[in-house]
Amino acid sequence: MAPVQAQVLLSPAELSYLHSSLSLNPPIRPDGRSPTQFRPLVAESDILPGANGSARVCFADGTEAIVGVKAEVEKSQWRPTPQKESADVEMDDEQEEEPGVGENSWVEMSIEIPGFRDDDPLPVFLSAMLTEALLASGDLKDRLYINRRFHWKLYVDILLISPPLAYPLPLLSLTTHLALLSARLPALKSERDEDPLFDDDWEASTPIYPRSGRQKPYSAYLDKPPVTLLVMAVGQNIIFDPSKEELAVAEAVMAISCAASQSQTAEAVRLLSIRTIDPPSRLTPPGIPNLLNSATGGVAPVSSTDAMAQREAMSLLGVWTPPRGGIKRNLVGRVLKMVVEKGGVAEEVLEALEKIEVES
Amino acid sequence: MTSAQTIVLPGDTIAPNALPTSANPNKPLTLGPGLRHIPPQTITTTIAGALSTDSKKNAAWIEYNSGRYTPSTSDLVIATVTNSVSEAYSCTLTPYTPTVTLPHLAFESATRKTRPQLANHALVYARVVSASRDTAPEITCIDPSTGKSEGLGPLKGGMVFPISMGMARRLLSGRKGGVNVLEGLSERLAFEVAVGRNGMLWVDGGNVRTTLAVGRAVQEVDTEALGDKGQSKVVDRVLRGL
Amino acid sequence: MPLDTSTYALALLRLDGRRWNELRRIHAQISTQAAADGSSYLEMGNTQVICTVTGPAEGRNTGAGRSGGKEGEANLEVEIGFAGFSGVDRKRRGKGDKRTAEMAHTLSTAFSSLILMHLYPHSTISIHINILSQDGSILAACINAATLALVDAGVPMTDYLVACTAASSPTTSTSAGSDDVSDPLLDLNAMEEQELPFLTLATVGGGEKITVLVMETRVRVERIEGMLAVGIEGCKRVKDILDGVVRGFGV
Amino acid sequence: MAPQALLSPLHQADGSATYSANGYSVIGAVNGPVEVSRRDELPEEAAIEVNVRPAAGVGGPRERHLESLIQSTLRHIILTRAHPRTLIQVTLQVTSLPEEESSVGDGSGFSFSSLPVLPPLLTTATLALLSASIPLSTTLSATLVAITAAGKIKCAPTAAELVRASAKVSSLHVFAFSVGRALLLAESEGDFEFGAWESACEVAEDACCKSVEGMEVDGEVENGQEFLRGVVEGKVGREMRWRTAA
Amino acid sequence: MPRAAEISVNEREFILQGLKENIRLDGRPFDAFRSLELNFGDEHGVADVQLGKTRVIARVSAEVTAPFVDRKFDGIFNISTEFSPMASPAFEIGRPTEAENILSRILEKAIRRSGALDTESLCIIAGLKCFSLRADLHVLDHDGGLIDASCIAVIAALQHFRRPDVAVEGENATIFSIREREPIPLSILHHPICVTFSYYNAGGIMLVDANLAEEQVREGEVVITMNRHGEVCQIAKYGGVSVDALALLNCTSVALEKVKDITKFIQRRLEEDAKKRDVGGLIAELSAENAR
Repeated sequence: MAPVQAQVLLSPAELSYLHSSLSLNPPIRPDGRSPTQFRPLVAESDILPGANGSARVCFADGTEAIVGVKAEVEKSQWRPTPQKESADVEMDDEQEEEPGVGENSWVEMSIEIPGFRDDDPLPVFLSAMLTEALLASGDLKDRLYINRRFHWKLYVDILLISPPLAYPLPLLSLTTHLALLSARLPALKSERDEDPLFDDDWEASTPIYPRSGRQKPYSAYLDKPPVTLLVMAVGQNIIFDPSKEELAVAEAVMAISCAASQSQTAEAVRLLSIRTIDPPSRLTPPGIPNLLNSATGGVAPVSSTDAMAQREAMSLLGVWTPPRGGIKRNLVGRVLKMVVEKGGVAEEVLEALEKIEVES
Repeated sequence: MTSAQTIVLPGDTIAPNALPTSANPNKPLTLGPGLRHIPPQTITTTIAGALSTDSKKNAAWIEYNSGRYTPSTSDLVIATVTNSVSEAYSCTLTPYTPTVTLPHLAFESATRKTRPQLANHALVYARVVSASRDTAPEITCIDPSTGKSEGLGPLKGGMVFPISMGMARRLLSGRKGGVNVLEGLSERLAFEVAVGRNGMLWVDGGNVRTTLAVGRAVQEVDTEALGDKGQSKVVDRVLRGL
Repeated sequence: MPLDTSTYALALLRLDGRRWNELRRIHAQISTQAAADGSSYLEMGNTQVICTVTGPAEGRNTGAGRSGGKEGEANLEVEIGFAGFSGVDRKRRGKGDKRTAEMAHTLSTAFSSLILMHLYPHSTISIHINILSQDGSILAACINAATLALVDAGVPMTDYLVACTAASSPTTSTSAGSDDVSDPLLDLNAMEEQELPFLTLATVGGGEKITVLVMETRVRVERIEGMLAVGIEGCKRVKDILDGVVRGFGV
Repeated sequence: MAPQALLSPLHQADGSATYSANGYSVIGAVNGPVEVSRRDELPEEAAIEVNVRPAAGVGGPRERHLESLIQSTLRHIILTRAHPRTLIQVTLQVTSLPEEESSVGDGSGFSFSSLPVLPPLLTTATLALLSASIPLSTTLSATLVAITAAGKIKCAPTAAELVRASAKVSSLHVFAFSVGRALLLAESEGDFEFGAWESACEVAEDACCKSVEGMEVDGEVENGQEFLRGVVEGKVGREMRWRTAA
Repeated sequence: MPRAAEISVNEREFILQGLKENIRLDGRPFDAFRSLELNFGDEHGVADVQLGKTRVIARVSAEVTAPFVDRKFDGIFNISTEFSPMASPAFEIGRPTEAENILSRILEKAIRRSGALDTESLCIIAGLKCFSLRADLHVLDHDGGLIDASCIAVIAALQHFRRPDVAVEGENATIFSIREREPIPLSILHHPICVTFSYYNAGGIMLVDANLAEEQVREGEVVITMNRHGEVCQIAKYGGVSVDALALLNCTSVALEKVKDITKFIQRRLEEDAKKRDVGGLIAELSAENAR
């Protein structure tokens, strides 16, 4: 289970109010957003002169992340070739060349969060989740293949500049997405298995995530990095991009990673991974019903287990009870549908992110 | 006081004839620092030093000069205030040791409103009230029997000079300590001193030069272990220097 | 590889086209992050740093406080991080890196004497700096960014602390070939730092008084005066630029 | 060369001593009783912390091993119950080694035994504790004994004697004794039989402790306890000079 | 953890008042070092420095290793400064304090980065074998001026050290033990010495070689490292009180004077030690012959 940061200081009464307003149909969110609406954000990409790709994103709540992508040439470990190459492969035609196969270790990700050590559970978990999605999303690692002796090693360094106020996953994922979109590799000048030699001209460099056209202005992307969205559920309502306060009353939280679909199938995006996240609401203090409060004329329970049992039995409206148990299967199904369907949330997000790149 | 010194090491057994023989058989033998009694009859040493006895008081102890000060009841000490908690000041006697407490009301005619306000790192001259193995030591700036300060209280101005614990004992034991350097200096200089058993000497001569001269003279007597003659020489030199 | 000074000799220009007393472009912003009490972003040429300030906030119980603020004064904590992608080669520096710790110590002692620390007893002010891109004058950039972020956070200070680097290069004047004659240079980039003896200095409010002076390369003592003079002049100009940023933000 | 010792050479520490013998020089410092961290606090007695620092490099497993041996030995001579919930910190810095041990690592893979340095460390620790006036139940003296393949017993051999090929040392032993001739520590390494160990122990006891019968003949090598006494007498005598100076 | 001892209000005020009246606690002039003592051990490369009550020992040792891949023609030289609780119970092993970090950085810059040691001369076979030299610094007594004392100790120990002689034949190197061949002194290019200046009274008063009490009440300090040829190797002023540029320049000229004196002192002590050793060496040689 993922560790969750940032306890919110809300009273049981506030939690209860928030929970009931989010349970309405349609839900009423504290900031007036619709269930699928994201908070506004400020983003820019390609901000660092020394990195292959970079991006900076600030969320409206003040959290800010910077991601730098750096590629370095590394010697590949020798691998036995699966088949003998014929001597006269036409070098000019890319389609004819046998595509190299990449390895997972060619992509390395690190996350720095202020106040956390590198081996604390939160950074480790987040980086595992983001790496997993990145490697699963397509043939990124294959594009790092230079020749049989060399490959690109891609370092994705994620810095959270602000304290982790809300669960930082969506912020980090979006920033990484933008940084990877802007990342470019210098053009290869050497041939085949020679020591690699690259074109100094940055204009000639190629984006890591290729587009159909070769010249500016680029047309559509052939492939895109994944995004990881945070979704929560309250009652029957599904709420996207929850704020810190909303997470405090979530009944279930899921991190869903998806990437743009390459083939023209019914769904706009491919689903890469789903992880449930322990909602912070479980740790919130329960409200005490009047019936159990001696100050309001009730009878105080004798033990804490007794108190819990009695509260459970009552389930009064307006008294906050921390949610327990898991997610219903059909709810998961609905969430997935909302994410991946054509014109669904994921597609919308991916399109929005692409625009940032174009504008910058 | 014994004329010839008996130097003992830990684990040495004190021969019965080396112990004081009291005229009064009812007066029990008092063992001071560095000696311990292993029943029934054995008395052994625990620290290295010179065996000293006092037959009048029927007491024996070990004179030693080095090591860290450990508080014991009725010692005079110079304490440094580290902070103020609800009812008392926390003070240190030596660095890196747990703090001792000095109640806010343990000053002459102190009430809640009139107690002295001591800044952090201020110095006070105080007496150890209790120092048991198992509780934090407590110090006071009044004589409990008279309620008067008897010279104790906050030390303003001046300077503290580190001295050895043996020197502190000598300074506090009057004639027996064999220190006359201060008297010598006082013939021509006016100054105040306070001696803390925790190895501190506070001197205030009204100006930097006098304070330093007095402090350094005592330090010299300490490090060189000077006798009467040596001390007179120091006094002469210091007075000529001013 | 000695620095190719031939271009400089001919056109009196440096490799990046600057004259000897020219600063690189300084671009700065304040209030870049809503979550921090104060924040800034600063570029000196291709060196980029981002700085956030939190506090004065309730202090952690002294404990192993870094600069262990004095009794009755605030405690200033400084943390500096080099981003993995900030250098030419991708490299991660651990938290225990001594050079980084030295920089953090420099900032903490320098700003401790400028901030009115006695106004905030039992409190902690913390400065977090992330170095995003390294191209020389890094310590200077950190100091300038921290000044801006502290101003943004409304932390009371006696004045700005502004910093820049100055170097001494072999002379270009043809008259003397002796070692004693040298030309100072202002605001070094990474390549110049590799080749020339240089120092980083910080002055209070762009005045004559030096708060920070760090030099790590061997140089003849006679050359120091020239470097200091150029550095102080440079700090004056940095002060004006930072002042402009702060005033511009208010508009 | 006869062993040499100096009490209280340092100013900052509560007690200190330097000791050199057989090519080893050690400087020891004792701080205590000082405040102890919660983690190490013992409710009824003082905690003892021993740090052994090698002449070159930072400490490794060898130093940790020596530390634990010394710590458990000192625990038995320090009256720890006199200062409960405090810390007595013993730091031992090796300052010089015999040439044989310190010479450049020649890659032969020969590693010098950790036993020969143990007696000087123990002696220095004892002297430093005396200097710090930490209450002790007894003093301690220690020595190294080597047994050759031929069964010859050599007390306090020098490093040169140990590495000399002709010596054929088959086992090394360190013994420490109290004033009351009680065995405080015995560490052995190598091949030996119990009989040989017993005689080695006897040789060591004679080297460490005052003979029971009274004074030895003049010219006899000074034993460990007498050495300690001499050092302490020198120091106390100096400090008490003022009494006789009058 | 044990808290560091803080100086009392009385002492602070007294010291500052004294400085205003031109008096230091130990009666020194403002620009004087405390008495400096330097002793060498029986072994080569051990220097024991006493600066007033501050005492540090530096010990240089060498071993043969492979050089770094990116520096094939250079030997390895490291300075290690690990404080032990010997000098102060506040020092904890394995947990470097800020003071320790700064000391280590300044020595690094003053000695290593300034190229005091010719590391190329430590190379035996390029890319294969070289001497790895380390200087271990042991702080025994801490009464201020640690940086200055440590620098003197390391520089003196480096000058005193002798490395084993080597003979190279192709790919094979023979390292001779001290008995086989007279060991060789290191090739030292210049002798950097640190001088610490402490500031008081808003920068108006400047002290050379402050002791611990003076360090505790100072408002700022600058460490200047120079060699006797008038080259500045390192300057470190990490904040503190602001000082006029001219005052800093003045420090460099005071430092140069001190550096010249100290360098000369080290030289004299080295010569005295060499003389002493020469006598010993002769006797040792004779006795060695007798042994055979």
